[in-house]
Amino acid sequence: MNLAATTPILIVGAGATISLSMGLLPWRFAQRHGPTIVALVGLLAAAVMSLVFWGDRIEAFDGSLHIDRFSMLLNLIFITAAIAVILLSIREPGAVDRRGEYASLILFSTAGMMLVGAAGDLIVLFVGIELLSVALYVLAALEVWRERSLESGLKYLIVGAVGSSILLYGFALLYGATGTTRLGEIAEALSGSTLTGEPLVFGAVVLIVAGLGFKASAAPFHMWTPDVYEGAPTPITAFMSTATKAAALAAFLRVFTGGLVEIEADWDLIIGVVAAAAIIVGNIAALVQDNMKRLLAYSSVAQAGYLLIGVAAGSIQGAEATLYYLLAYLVMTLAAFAIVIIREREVIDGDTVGALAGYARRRPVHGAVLTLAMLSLAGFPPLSGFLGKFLLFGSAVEADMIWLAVIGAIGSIISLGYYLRVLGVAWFGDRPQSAAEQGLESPRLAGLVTVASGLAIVALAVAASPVLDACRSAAESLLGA
Amino acid sequence: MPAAVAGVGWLCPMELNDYLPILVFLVAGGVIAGALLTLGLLGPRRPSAVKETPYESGILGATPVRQRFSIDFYMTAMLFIVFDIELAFLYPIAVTLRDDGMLGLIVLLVFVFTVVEALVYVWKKGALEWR
Amino acid sequence: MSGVPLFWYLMLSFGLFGLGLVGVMRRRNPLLMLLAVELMLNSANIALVGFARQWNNTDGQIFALVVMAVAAAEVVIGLGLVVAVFRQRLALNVDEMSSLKG
Amino acid sequence: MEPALAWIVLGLPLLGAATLAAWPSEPPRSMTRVLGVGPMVVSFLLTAWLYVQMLGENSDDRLVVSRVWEWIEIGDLSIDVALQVDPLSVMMMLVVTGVGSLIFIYSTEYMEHDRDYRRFFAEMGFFVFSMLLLVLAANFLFLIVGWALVGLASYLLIGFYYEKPPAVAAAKKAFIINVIGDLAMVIAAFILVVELGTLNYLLVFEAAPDGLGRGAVEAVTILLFVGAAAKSAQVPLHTWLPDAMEGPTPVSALIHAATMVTAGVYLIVRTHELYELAPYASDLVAITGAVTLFLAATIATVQVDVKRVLAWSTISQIGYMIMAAGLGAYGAAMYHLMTHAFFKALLFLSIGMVIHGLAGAQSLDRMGGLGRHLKFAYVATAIGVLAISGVPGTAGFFSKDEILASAWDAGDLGRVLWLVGALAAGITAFYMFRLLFRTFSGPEPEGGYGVHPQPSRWPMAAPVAVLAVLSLWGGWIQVPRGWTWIIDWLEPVIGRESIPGQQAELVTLATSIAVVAIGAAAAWWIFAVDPARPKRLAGRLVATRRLLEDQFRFDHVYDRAVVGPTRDLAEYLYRRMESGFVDGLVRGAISLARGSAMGLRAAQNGLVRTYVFVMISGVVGLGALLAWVVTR
Repeated sequence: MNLAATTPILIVGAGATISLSMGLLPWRFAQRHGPTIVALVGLLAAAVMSLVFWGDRIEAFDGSLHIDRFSMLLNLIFITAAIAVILLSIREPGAVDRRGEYASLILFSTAGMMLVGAAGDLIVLFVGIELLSVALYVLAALEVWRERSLESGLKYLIVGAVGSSILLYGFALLYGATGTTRLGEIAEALSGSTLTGEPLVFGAVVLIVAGLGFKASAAPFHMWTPDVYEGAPTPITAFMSTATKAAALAAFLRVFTGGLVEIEADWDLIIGVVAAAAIIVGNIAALVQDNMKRLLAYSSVAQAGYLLIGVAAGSIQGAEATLYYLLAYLVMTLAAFAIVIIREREVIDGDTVGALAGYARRRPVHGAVLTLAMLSLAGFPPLSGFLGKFLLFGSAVEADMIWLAVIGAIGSIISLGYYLRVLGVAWFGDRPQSAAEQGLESPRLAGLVTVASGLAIVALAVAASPVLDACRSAAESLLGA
Repeated sequence: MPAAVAGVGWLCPMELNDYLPILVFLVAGGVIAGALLTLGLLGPRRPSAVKETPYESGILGATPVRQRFSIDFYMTAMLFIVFDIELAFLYPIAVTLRDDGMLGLIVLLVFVFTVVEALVYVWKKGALEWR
Repeated sequence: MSGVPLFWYLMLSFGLFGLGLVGVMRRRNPLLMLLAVELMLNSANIALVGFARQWNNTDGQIFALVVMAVAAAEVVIGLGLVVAVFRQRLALNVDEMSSLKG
Repeated sequence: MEPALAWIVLGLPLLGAATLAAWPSEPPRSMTRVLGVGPMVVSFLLTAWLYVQMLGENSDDRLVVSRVWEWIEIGDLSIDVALQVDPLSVMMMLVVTGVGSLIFIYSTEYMEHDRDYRRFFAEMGFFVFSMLLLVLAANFLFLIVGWALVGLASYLLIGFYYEKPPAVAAAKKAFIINVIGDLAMVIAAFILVVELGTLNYLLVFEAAPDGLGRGAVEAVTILLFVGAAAKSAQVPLHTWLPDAMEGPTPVSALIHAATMVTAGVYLIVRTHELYELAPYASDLVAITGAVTLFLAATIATVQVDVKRVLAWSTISQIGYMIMAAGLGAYGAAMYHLMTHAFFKALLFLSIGMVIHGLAGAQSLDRMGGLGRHLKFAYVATAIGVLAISGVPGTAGFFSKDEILASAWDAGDLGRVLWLVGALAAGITAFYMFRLLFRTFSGPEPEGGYGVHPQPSRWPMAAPVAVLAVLSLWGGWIQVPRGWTWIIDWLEPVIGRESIPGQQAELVTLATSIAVVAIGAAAAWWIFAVDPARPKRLAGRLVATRRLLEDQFRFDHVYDRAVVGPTRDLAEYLYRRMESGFVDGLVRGAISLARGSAMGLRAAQNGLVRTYVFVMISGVVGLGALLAWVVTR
């Protein structure tokens, strides 16, 4: 057992408690800036430690934590998202006067995600998922004076708790079938068996797919997504759609590609169907949305579908493609949300598509980043979104699921309908003179996040080879390499 | 270890090793859920002002039936639940503390520290004051 | 093996799960909905404990203990939100909280 | 030979465009001109140098793959960032940078009064970069990248006048149809990866004869052709090109006439090794080309907007190239691609001088008699019309006849297609001369031009003059029975192509001269001899058609009276095929998607219990599905 390898998680957890206490200190500076600084320093330190421990698997706490390349790669994804979100929320009304709570909730959520990424045990996995969710329930409702924020939090809580119960029941059945909660032992116990004559495993597979599908907001378990995304403070929405999605996919990969790999032939189809449903429902529903946050919510449903293709393929190659696409998805979504956040500061109806009218012409750099993000989300070559989809569809073809690749391709065409609409409005639209300006100072750090995300979209495509190498070795470590 | 998995006979009191259990699950769950869902729909629903009034032996109620609890009541209750259940974890730790050695003690201290910090937070925020 | 067979634990657990599910769908008061969700989580606990006895190991029991803490955290968050709703003088009716849709 | 030159040629336009785009404010016009035109001209000169260097090499050494780094490595599949420099790509580079330079020079004047001067040159530079990437790519993935990027550039430039809703709609339509093509190509690439494990051109072509099954090779080639048809506006994916005329005229000249739309032809020639293994796909290509060239030619006869006439004629001319490529006459296809780039760019630019002179008017009804005011444009357009009609001695004459002669020699199917092509050549002559006469001869339109027609200055006139010379004499680089420079040049890529037999050439020569003469004469008789004749012919139908009351329909009605059955067919095709079938299909798909979206929207009613219910239904549904999987 090597406790040192768990330092990234411990650092983030410690950062969460420290920044909570910082908010209580009597000095004004410590109250206002302390929590943010502590959070950022903690996250950076955790990122450094993740890179330091990049290497072979270390099993901590009797094998309930698997510190391997997979968990380290995901740590980087979560940490990047958390840092970006903290930078994006510097002037967020929900965070003012409660910096401590805000930063510590984000860090707690991040720690939960890191637990999910490193989970070698169903209990750890469940605790991680709940830790990240419970923190997010609060964050979604953080602007308690705003009815919609409350509604968003309460809805997320109730529907989320149902989702958690379904997932938990699935875990219980899996434990009942195999007698262990360790993923490695589950894999051993299931080797050579099929679902025939095993009702417990059967039920477990269905319920776990549904429960994790809920967290990843894949159809038909996605319906909370647009409502919660719209009502929550926008930086939190950005966090949910990037980091939570990554955590859910990590859980999928840990449980299915890692633990249940022996019965892959039995579950690949239902995950494929969930993926297809998410692609179709998300892309179609997004067509008629006028609110950017809702539009991006439905788009994230569709993206969850693409990501699940790699899980459905049930292979190392599929896991590699999913990991690469998670990276690409992270930066393109952050770019899109950063621009929404900037607009929200500037105008009153900032989260609508109409608020972007002509914006790209006035701020060409942001316009270029928005263009990169939208085209990349739509899978336009040669951006990283295209490369990721290419690999995902390729893994589906390789796994004899050509139909899934075709549905993904059709979904991409449909998605152009709304991504292009956003771009059309941003470049070609004109904002009516009467439109109300809010006139708040636009956050500089949000601009920084925007530009950095834009560069990352390009960089991930240009430097695809080393990134893919990292993804491949992370995917291989899922199966114990 | 496949034998352990293959032997699901114990799952079912009868020697039916097939899909019967899942079928029974589904039927039982379906019947309960279906009954509760449909029963409410069967009867006619005609709410009226008279029906909505609380029944107090035929006399009109003098005070509102629903008394509102103070918010502080909920606060205290919530805090109690959380700390109560957190501390329940101390029991299993206590059982194995001797075997776990130094590491167990450290883990225990970390746990207690976290709980105490939460308590300090709650205290500082004034949630323990009863107004 | 003595005592009640596992089958009946599972039946109880499953029944409670269904009950909780129906409760979530039928109730409009968020407090009662949270109660129903608690029922669902604890039905899983019964299953876990039942399985733990069957396999004669403690994994399931530990799991159940953890779930209890998690459930408490969830319900407290729920109560906190309800208090917040209450302070905003909004109706405690989930159906009326449907301004986010479409 | 120095393949690094190709990288510089590729990079310069992008560098220019990026500099323009990154310029913090609107730069001075002179600076924009330098940054826009400069890189283009230098690229052209470097390409010419590359060409000269290549001439000095043995024909075996003319193919070089210049690899920089490995982009992706997944298992056995490795994709490089690499350019393939060979006679085919150099020929395309010459056309793109050569014609491109001329059009860029022209644009400095044409776009002078536009407020988005900088954006225009930045986007055009980006287009040229994408197009060069397309023709220089050494593997299918980079081909797709270039393919998609030219689509993006085309989208941006069609929507250049974003204040006009039709322009934005046209841009979107073009982009979506092109993406359908892109996806077909992506799927083709998947098949190649799965079957052959590589996307590298040379390796694919080497492995294809043994590695690809009959079905696979047909599937790949048909999917590639879907991509080609979308880009090159072949039936039924052609509807976007006429709408694309909403863009500025230089854009139409460069992208929607000379270069991008001919990328489909390039693709088929580039992958001809695959098409040679796929007889059915090749026949499909040839037939599609023939159908397109005929359909588009007939529809062109009833168009009133000058740029739309040219757009339909572009579709028709690309139909010839596609037909030639489908019949295996790759050299003839590339030859026509080149001459077409000359004369179609010439036509767009000279008609652009008219539009510029009339301050933006594009309708034939507002033209007529302009030859007196715009002599230079008149002469230039006349040369273009002669060339596209295939009047002997001009560029179009040699290349079109070579396509037809190759068709004559290509078996039974070839003979049928020859007939279609020859007939359409007559129609081409008719509608092009109609365009010429209605624009430049005859009386002024009723109510005048609205503005005084302004002749153009040298930056517009000079490129037009160069293109006019090329259209007149550029065809002499390959003369039947004389010399075969194009075929010789392309030999390292497409192999030794057989030249058409004597009989084929004589028959074709006689027929094409005859049909062109008839078509031109008919146009002359109707539109030039007696200015009142079109109206008189139309007048006969007054009693039967109330359409005459509608000024816009004038044109349609007399046209119908004149050519009779052909005309009816054109009308029929235009009405049914255009607005009815193809657009109907697109509209149907869109309304289906919108309808489902509204349905989903209604289901999302904001109630928690609905969401939970749907989730539980999902669980039950998954359970049923899994039960089916397990018991299957």
